[in-house]
Amino acid sequence: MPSTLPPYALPGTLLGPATKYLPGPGTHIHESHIYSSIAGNVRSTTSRAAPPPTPTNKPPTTNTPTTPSTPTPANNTKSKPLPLLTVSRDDAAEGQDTMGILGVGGGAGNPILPEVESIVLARVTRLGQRFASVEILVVGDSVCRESFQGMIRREDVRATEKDKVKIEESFRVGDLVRGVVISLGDQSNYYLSTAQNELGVVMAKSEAGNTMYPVSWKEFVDAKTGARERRKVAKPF
Amino acid sequence: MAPSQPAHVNLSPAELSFLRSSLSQTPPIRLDNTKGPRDFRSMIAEYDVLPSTNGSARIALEDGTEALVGVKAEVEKSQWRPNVEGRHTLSVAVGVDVDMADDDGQEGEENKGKGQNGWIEISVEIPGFREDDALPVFLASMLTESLLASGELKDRLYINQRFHWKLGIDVLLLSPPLSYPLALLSMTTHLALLTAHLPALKSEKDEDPLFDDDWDAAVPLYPKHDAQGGTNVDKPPIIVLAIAVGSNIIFDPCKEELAVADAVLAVGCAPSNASSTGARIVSIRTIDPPAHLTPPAVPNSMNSATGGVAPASTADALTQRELLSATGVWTPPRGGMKRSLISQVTSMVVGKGGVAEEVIAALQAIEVG
Amino acid sequence: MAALSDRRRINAPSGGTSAPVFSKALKEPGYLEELRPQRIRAPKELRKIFLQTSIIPSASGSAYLEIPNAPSSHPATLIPPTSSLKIAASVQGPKPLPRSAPFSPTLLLSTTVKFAPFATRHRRGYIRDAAERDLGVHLETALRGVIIGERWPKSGVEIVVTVLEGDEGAWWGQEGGSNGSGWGLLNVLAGCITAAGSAIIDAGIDCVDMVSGGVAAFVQDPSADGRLLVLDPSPAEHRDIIAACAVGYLHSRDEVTEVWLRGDAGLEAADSLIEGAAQAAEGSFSVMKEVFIENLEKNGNAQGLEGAGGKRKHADVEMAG
Amino acid sequence: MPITIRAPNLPTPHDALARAASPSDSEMSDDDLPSGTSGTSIVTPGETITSDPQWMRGHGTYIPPSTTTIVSTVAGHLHKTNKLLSVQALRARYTPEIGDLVVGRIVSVGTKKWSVDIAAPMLASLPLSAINLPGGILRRRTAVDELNIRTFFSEGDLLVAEVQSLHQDNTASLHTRSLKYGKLRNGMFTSLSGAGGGVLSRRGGVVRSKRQTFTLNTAAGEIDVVLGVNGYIFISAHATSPSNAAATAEDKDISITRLDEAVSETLYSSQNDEITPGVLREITRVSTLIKGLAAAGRRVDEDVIVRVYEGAVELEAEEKSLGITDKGVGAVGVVQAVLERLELGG
Repeated sequence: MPSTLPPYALPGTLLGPATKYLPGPGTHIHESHIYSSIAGNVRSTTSRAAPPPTPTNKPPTTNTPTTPSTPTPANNTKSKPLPLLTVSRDDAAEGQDTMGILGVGGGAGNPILPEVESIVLARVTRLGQRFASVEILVVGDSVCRESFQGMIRREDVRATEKDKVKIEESFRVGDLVRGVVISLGDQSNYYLSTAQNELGVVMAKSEAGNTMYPVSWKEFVDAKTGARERRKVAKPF
Repeated sequence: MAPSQPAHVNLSPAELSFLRSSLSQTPPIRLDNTKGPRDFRSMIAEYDVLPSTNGSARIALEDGTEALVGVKAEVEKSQWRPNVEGRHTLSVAVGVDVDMADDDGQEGEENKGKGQNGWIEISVEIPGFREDDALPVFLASMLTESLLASGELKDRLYINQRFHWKLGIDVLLLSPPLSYPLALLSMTTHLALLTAHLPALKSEKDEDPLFDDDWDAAVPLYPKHDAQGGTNVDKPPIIVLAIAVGSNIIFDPCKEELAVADAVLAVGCAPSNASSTGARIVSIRTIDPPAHLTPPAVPNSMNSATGGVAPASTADALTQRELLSATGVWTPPRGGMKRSLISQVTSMVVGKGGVAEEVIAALQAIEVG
Repeated sequence: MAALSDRRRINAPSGGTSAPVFSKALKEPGYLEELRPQRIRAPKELRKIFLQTSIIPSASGSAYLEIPNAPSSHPATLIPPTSSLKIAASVQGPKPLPRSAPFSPTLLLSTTVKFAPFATRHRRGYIRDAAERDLGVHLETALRGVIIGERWPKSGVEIVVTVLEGDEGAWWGQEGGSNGSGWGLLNVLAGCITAAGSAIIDAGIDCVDMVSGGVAAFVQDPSADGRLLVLDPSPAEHRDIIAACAVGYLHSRDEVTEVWLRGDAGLEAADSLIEGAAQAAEGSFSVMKEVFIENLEKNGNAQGLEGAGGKRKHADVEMAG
Repeated sequence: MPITIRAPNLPTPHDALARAASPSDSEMSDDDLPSGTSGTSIVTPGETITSDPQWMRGHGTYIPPSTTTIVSTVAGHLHKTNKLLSVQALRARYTPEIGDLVVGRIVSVGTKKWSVDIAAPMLASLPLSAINLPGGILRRRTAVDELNIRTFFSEGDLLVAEVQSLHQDNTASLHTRSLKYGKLRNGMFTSLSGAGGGVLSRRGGVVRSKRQTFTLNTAAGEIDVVLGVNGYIFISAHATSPSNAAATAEDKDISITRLDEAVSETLYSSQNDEITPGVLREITRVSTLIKGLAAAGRRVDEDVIVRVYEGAVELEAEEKSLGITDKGVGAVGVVQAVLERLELGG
């Protein structure tokens, strides 16, 4: 294996020994060598500076010294961080250009799945006593090809006075909600939370069907009729 | 593996890891520790169980899987097809017949009739599956192609220019498939075909066929002796299932053993034409190992419930998981099978004194005994 | 399958239309034989392969594969001597599983292989028949081994392969028709593997390697007495195929995820068949590789400014085993 | 010989019934056998057990309206407790009872509970509130635990639990709030009932007894056996006791909760410890023997397992010294050989 990395890789391209690099997204280890697992450009980043590997990369070793099974290569990283290898598709880097709702240029963009702490935009589809069902339409900056099922539990609507929250006073079907994924959940639901100031309903229509604007942290006002409706309002930017 | 439903592995990661480590010992420790890697699970077999068929067999495995096969032969009018010379000859199937160097229809073929693939029909029925589900279709096509490739069976179905036997082989699994049923079904089919008889023909040439109604005079579908009086080695094919775990090769896996296999191979073989020992391969198919669908174990270091720290992002989780080298953590296998491993399996199956020979001999012994 | 006829559409006559028999063929006994195509490629030479990715905008990944037919040696007849192979594969997803589906820790794969009704000389029905289902199972096995499914929990991916034109099993003029013993299905499978393998890479799904398909066969050697190993056999060009094998081959790991061998192969023959099929797959692999590298280079230079049209690419690679 | 094919054995009804019935026979004296049982204690559905009104009907029986006859509703052994007549089916699914120690497998994960297969006609439920949560002292569950429910148990995981309560419809509710219950690992699972019961296992099962979990001493090391009352059995490498684990762990701060922490760290682990090949072999041997016992129609309890295991080890050693390498006799063969020897020996 040459010591220099190839500029791009295809699935199965050998990138380097696992002792010299850390495997990142788009790579995998086979017989202690790192291989690419998608077709794209190869990047090597030292883990502290790079945005994709968050600083929490290390804690498993520092927080739990008693854990016996921590893989040895991870221990090495404490002394000398190994560069993290990632293979990513080009067009994913440009993001919005190619990731349209219509999916311009078939195959463009990395398929996205919501993960914990992703900020998502979702539409409310159903209200229950204890939860609101939503469909996740946007994850981070990317529009999903297909919506994901999500759920906001009553206790995750607000940060304070959780006991007094009523689902029907926080959301209505059709509202657009900004939330954060707190758990990948069971079966098919992702769990969302709106228990932060900047999270909550960002767009809503009144019962009359008109657009509304937020007036307080818990109320929207119909622009035409002036009627007030209760919501968990997201702090406008 | 072909079907997603029965392949669904419902074992915990800890069990999978345990099974894997026992099966990768040398010699492998099988689930039934009295058995070696080449041993088949014990079974109960009988034949001639259905009086209204030309041949039938039943085999039950010790885990409760049971198969029943009935072979029924019916006389059918052959299709007529105008030949280029305007003469009527039987239409000829093209393909596997090695011995016929010239089959373009110019030569007279009255002496030896040639069979068509369509004369043999296999249907597989498995409880809980529709007839057109992936598993029955896959099993039926594997059984069919082994049977067609393995010899002159279809030629023996020729009666005269106007009539032929149509062989219907109906394979019934009597219990839900507790383990991958391919080997069981093929052994039952083998036994049923081996013991199947066709009524003796009394009419001559192209007359309407007339048969001897004495069942004792019936001729076996697979004759023991050929025309010269020598022993006929043509026998129905059998299919052997083998799995690879690491570098170990294990035959006739049970459900749990199948669940941790790196690769699964079905090898169809028939006794070799040349000698009375050994066998020849008539088909090979890979089967998707169900382990590909198993959940990877969460190592203690990544599980918040065991004192570890859950990774903050999926990118992070990926890195940690890839670096995971700790044994005892189940990771589903990836990739395929080395070619050297395949050839090792095939030579173990068809080599002299190989598994195929022993299985065929054992099934033969039932009929004799 | 005949019982499961499609009631929703107006179907063609059930009898089917067979290839026309021209009077010349009836009058001159030798004439028909003259039309029989002969293999002019070397035994280890593959047919040309055309591959293109990202052809279906609405899919997350797609590929089109074509193996054109040999130039007709007899321009006198209307009937093409051999068949060609044209396959379109598309990948939908990974997408969330339907609500009713139980939890799945890995990516669920569903593969559908369908012949277009006009894909073969004899028209095929709309409903998938046993051969198509069987091909779907084979293809799934080939792909399951390369995909790293654990990276996509709770999601599914649909791979739809449409065979626009399928390799037939035997020469059309042969008695028994062009279906033969279904040797063409092996070629179709190899094509499906290459096309679907390219489509999943195009979709950006994590794979351990690139999977490509290849076929090898033992044919009756017309010149010498015995068997001859040929790569990428076009069934119409061979009078007697003894055994054939299709594999799904992983180039850099040197592994096979799928083997489909049929016919009377001895012991050594089985090994050399798999070996040969892997060699043929190596040929498809080099085409795949070139296509993807060209895509990557183009993207790298032009920064993805061009539309779907700009991504078109063309790889006619002459293969010599 | 890699393949053993046997001819189907014709059922020998009399012999089989007599043997199977023998344990319950002893408690029933011949003189007050109710009429209609024709000498054996096996009854079939619809069979009149007695028309004497002095008897009371129990499980598996029924009194047709406006009569006093007691009729059996299942095929099985007749049991008599004082004046109560009940019929225990020969072959039936497990019916959970409060206090039973069961081995179960997670079928699905809900928001606040798991559904567990315990071989009963209906799935049992294990509420999140009925498990020991990690982090030391028995603490209240929080919203975070609910989100992390899958980190405790997920689909396919095996666990040992106790039946805590039964609902109206006979579904069981389990709990694992004791250190002897919880997730199972380091071993293998064997089922004596349910779908696995085939041609070879028509009878047999786990006996309800005082001790359902025990440790078996083998040459290679200790092996834990958990006999679930429901016929699910788990055999694993012996877990080093929590105190040992804590002692070996290099923990600097010695606190009262230390022991609990050490326990909780492995409580929900789905990662196996290092197991030596010897132990692996012995675990599979025990599991094979248990299957063989069930197939031979024996009831399984601690005493039988220990005796058969020791007999099998002895048998193997003897065969080895005699140079017999008789592989492939199968589970039943070994068990039968061992049982014969045991019976001969006394």
